[in-house]
Amino acid sequence: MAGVKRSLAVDVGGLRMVTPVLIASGCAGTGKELAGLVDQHRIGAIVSRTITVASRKGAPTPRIAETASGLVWETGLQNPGMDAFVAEELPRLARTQTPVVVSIGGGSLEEYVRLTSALQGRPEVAAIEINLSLPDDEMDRPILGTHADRVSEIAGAVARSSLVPVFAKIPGGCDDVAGLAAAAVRSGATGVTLCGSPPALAVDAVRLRAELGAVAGWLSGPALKPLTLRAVFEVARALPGTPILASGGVRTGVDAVECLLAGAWAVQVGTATLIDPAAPVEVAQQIARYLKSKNVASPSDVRSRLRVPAATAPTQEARR
Amino acid sequence: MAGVKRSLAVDVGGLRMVTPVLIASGCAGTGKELAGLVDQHRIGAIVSRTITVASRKGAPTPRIAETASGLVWETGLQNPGMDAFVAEELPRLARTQTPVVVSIGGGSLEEYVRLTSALQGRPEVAAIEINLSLPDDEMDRPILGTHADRVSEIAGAVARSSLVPVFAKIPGGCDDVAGLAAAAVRSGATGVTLCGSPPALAVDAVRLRAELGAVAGWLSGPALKPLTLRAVFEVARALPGTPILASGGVRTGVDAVECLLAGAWAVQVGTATLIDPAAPVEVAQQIARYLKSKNVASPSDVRSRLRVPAATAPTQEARR
Amino acid sequence: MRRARAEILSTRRLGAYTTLTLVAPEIAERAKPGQFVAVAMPKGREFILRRHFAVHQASRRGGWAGTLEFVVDASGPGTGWLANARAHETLDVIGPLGRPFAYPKKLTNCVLVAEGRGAATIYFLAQELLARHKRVDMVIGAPDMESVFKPIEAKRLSQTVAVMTADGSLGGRGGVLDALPEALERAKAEVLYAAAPSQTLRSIAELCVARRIPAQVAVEERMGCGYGLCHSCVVPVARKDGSGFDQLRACVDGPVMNPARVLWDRWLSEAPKVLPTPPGGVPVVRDWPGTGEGAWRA
Amino acid sequence: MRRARAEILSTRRLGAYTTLTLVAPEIAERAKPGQFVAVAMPKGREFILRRHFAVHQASRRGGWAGTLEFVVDASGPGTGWLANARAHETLDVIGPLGRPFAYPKKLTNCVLVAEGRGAATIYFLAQELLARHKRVDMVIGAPDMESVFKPIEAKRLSQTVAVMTADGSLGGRGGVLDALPEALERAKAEVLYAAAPSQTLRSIAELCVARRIPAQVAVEERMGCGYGLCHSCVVPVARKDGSGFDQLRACVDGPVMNPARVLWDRWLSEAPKVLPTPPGGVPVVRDWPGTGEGAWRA
Ligand SMILES: Cc1cc2nc3c(=O)[nH]c(=O)nc-3n(C[C@H](O)[C@H](O)[C@H](O)COP(=O)(O)OP(=O)(O)OC[C@H]3O[C@@H](n4cnc5c(N)ncnc54)[C@H](O)[C@@H]3O)c2cc1C
Ligand SMILES: Cc1cc2nc3c(=O)[nH]c(=O)nc-3n(C[C@H](O)[C@H](O)[C@H](O)COP(=O)(O)OP(=O)(O)OC[C@H]3O[C@@H](n4cnc5c(N)ncnc54)[C@H](O)[C@@H]3O)c2cc1C
Ligand SMILES: Cc1cc2nc3c(=O)[nH]c(=O)nc-3n(C[C@H](O)[C@H](O)[C@H](O)COP(=O)(O)O)c2cc1C
Ligand SMILES: Cc1cc2nc3c(=O)[nH]c(=O)nc-3n(C[C@H](O)[C@H](O)[C@H](O)COP(=O)(O)O)c2cc1C
Ligand code: FES
Ligand code: FES
Repeated sequence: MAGVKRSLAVDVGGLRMVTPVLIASGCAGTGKELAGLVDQHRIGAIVSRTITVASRKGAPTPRIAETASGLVWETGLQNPGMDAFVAEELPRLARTQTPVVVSIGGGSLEEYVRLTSALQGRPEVAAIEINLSLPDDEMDRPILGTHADRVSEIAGAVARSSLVPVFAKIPGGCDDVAGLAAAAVRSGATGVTLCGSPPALAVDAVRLRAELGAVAGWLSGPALKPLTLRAVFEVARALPGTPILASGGVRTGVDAVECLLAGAWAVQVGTATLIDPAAPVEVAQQIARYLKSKNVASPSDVRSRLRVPAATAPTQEARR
Repeated sequence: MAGVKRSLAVDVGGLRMVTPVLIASGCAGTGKELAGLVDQHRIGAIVSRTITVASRKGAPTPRIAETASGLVWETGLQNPGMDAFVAEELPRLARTQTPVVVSIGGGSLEEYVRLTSALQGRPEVAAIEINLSLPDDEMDRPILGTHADRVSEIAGAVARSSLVPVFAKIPGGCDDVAGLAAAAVRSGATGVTLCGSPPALAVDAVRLRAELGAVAGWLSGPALKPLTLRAVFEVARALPGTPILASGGVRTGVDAVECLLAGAWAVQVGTATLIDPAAPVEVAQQIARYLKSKNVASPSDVRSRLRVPAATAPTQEARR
Repeated sequence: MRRARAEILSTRRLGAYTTLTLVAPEIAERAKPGQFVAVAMPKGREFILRRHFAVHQASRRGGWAGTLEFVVDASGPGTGWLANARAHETLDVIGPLGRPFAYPKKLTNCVLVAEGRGAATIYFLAQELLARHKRVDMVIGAPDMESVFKPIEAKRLSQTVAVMTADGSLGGRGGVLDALPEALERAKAEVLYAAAPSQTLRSIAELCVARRIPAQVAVEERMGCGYGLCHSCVVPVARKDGSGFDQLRACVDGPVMNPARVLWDRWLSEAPKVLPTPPGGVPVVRDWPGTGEGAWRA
Repeated sequence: MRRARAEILSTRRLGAYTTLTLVAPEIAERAKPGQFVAVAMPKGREFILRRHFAVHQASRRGGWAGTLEFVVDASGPGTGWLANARAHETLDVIGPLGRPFAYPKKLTNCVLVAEGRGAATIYFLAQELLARHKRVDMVIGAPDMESVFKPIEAKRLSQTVAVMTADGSLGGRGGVLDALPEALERAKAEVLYAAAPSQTLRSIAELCVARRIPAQVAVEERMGCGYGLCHSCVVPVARKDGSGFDQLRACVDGPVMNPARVLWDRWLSEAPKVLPTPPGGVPVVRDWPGTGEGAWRA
């Protein structure tokens, strides 16, 4: 195997990337900020901040609070709305030469469909990621994507009207991740992003207040990695062959490899990019070094290669 | 208010404790280990490891793996079974003079009922905590307590046959914590513990193996605190007046106060006790200092006192 | 903007503060008053985000050429760690970041207001204003004598200085606002600059609006990155045309802002934080005389 | 068992290891060979659990009275931090923990086997055995010369020493198992003690069972606490009566164990880790001659 030809390139359900490392939604700026801080040709793809039909001012500040090895955030999805995004931000993002995955979010089926339409025929759009962590205006539920029926409905509608790959980003903190992922994929989504940030809260005891202007928020950062790995592992076992983008707590190449071993096809780097804008490239380099150390050719060669006992659900085994 | 008489004592739905700080299940040993490491009279209560009907050898080692500000664990609920527990471990735990909450776990309604019966008439039992994170043998689901109907059924049955307060420990990583808590309380549970450790996984990339002998495990430690606070906050708002024991990531008095502000009546300290056996007492002392700084008399005076905008679900607000 | 592994040349305790001098020629060369740097925390800590510090000194010439100085007010784990860093350790620093203070083209009399560690950025600005032949007067405030940053430096840089401490241990007793009106008179102020906690900035803004004094202030908001990636650090700023406001990122569109356009109530109100847009819409803020684009020079 | 804020008196690099000497009289007074201490990590780190170290030296008398020494083999964040700790810093230490080695009442000829840092605990044991007028012979192994801990000390403490390194850079080339049979002959071994990685211990156990040599070994398993609270550190140990096995906590029921009763396959098998109980049940392990309760003294 000395002459093995090694490449980091991956094809995740039609989303072709030079490395299996994306910048997660909301952590990549608006197209011009990363220039000079990182070599953008060596980033697999950039996921845009979540775009909504109408523009949003977003949440009041503070929008972030640090917690142990993590942060609680709530930007309130500040974004210029889909029309301004398509007119201004999308071309700017595309100019970086990194494939652009556009994250879309709405409160109703109709909004998701309108967002998808607005992106059709735009060559800059390499894929769509469906943010399902918004409140469900139609069903009056706090988080739309916690119900398989809604995931089906929305992922199905988006997939039907999209010509590019569609990834459903399953909300964090759901007990039935595999069921929600199945709902997305069976209704037409190309794959899933596992997972969004789970709902969280940070409190300022001195001032008897929530840390965030929006009160509640979402957890991100290294603290999350064990939850991400578990979600990826469960979905990869329940739905073999489903393209999975891991998101949550990936900071180093080792973290990324752990996700691949658990079943991911590629990883997203969010919080770590905020701390170290070169992280997405360094993570990819470290993956390359790992592949070399294991003498394999491609990230897909380690995918789902976690050695586990033959038996069934791990939880159950452990409890016998 | 200069002459305010301050006390840490709390009555959580009939569970009376000298401080609002318990040692969490699985982190307090078997009755003799804490002697000499901490003044046990100053611990609110000890929750026993989870007891099952039959004895369990537990999971293979390694049973823990460190993660960023947390750990993934799976002991497999090693325990001597209910009869040996009642005969040997319970009296030993009770001899410490700290109130004992017995954690029970089963795979079927019948097992929970048998466990409850085995504890009846034992004066050493100050309360029962229902561990709902076990696999459901009857419904063949990986985690019993993720379904409201099962929570109702089991919490109801335990509560009906128990003369002491009953707390349902809602599994971590559930999207509808408030719904599950409501199911427990409406069917008779005194209150809830929020939450159990969420399902997690730790991977050893070098050896292509799971870190734990049991493969999958559960996350604990400071990393969890923002999730715990959110769960407590949601349940306290949805079910005002419900006794809540916060569990997950409490390490300092400030963490504890944050939980109280979010709506908890008392807190459990698990991982932090493993690291610092005096933590439960120090946490209580720090709570006392906080109460003094705010010039209030009792932990219940800060309960749910987080200042929040009048409106509805915080997620929704933030997103407008 | 550059990223550097910068060696700490020296550290110095100065009253309540610690100053750190780094060898970071690429950043020092470019840094202007009002800009800041983002310093990475050491690996393995549970606090993970970069910390942000205004540039206090950036030496391009002389024996200190290539060095960069900033001032740490230790108030938490990140600043506490930095305040205890030692010479010869290296820091991962990104900078200079943000929009610097602009200098008036024509107006001459500048009053500079600093509270606490705000003085670090204000003294750097004063040097550059002096180099442009402006008149500089200062009002410096702090809770106590210990927290007045380099009062001698303030004297050296300005025509007149008013020092105010909350406990009266140095200068007058009170806050910068108590001394500001008189200072404005004395200096015949034409332009005001300020770096201070945001509640103080808000009061300064009101004064400037009332007196129609063009002003620039350096704001602080919690930052996730410091270079525009995350939209954490926004400040609501009124559009010039009255069509509403934008949530501008303090890290790329600030930290220096026109205080007359900042919607202070919306930004700083304690509770409820979730403000509805007022029925009348957002106030229309037009430029004051001398505050239009053309009046400033980078 | 005591908890102490212990000052680091000195640290010393010794080949691949760092030894730390602490001032911890209450712990030193009580510590016996085979026992360990649990050292808290500094606050604010993302690695949170205590780290565990065998006691290498506990001085009750003389100039070093009240000091405690342990040896750090830096292999990760926790040990890496400790290896770089400096004199005068303080550590939060709990100890002594666990069951120590017991000494044979009647038998005299002891062979002690150590691999790598296992030597730290074995030399402490050798001292105590010598004080009880036992004969001590040693087999010391390591990957390379750098990792042979204090070979001179081994010489000083024993009648004969066989040093083995995997690369042959010191002593014979090979592992401790390669030298052990001969050492047992030479010493006319009546008792064996060992501290080594668990795969080595397992092979030693097989040898001892085959030759019916009573033995005690110090095991290591990942620990959540170190004082019996969490049931993380269990080792499957056969009951004496053949009725099955128990998962005993290495921290309170160990780390010193009778290797003949450890179910090595169950404990160390790589995959699948979830072993069914064999249809024939667990092996019955009876005491060998000299290994019953009465044969040892604490
Ligand atoms: C543009 C800018 C310039 C600054 N210049 C200086 C300076 O010259 N000297 C100095 O000592 N400090 C300065 N600060 C504030 C400094 O960044 C914070 O004091 C520091 O981040 C606190 O970190 P901590 O871990 O010590 O405290 P903690 O309060 O524990 O920090 C927790 C979190 O809140 C954030 N945070 C806390 N206080 C502030 C604040 N005032 N502004 C923004 N974020 C905050 C931290 O970055 C961190 O993410 C500046 C901040 C900004 C935004
Ligand atoms: C009873 C006992 C005595 C020990 N004596 C010594 C000694 O004298 N000198 C010495 O250098 N080391 C000793 N060790 C091993 C030492 O505790 C580990 O090397 C250390 O905990 C590793 O921490 P880390 O952060 O450097 O590495 P990491 O590998 O990153 O540690 C990660 C986690 O795994 C645990 N861990 C890793 N290796 C081991 C191990 N071999 N045994 C138990 N837990 C482990 C750590 O405690 C931590 O929780 C002993 C362990 C035990 C249980
Ligand atoms: C400041 C910030 C803003 C974010 N904005 C979005 C967003 O607009 N849409 C979205 O789907 N996820 C958003 N996320 C979540 C990230 O995409 C990612 O899923 C999450 O942070 C976990 O990954 P990490 O640990 O790598 O950060 C945001 C995260 C952060 C920290
Ligand atoms: C080693 C270990 C063993 C545990 N065993 C149990 C158990 O038997 N039953 C249970 O309900 N929870 C168990 N837990 C979970 C704790 O009770 C607690 O809910 C969880 O660890 C989160 O709290 P913490 O962050 O304070 O540790 C265990 C946790 C750990 C770390
Ligand atoms: S701090 Fe990230 S955009 Fe300003
Ligand atoms: S390490 Fe906790 S019981 Fe042994």
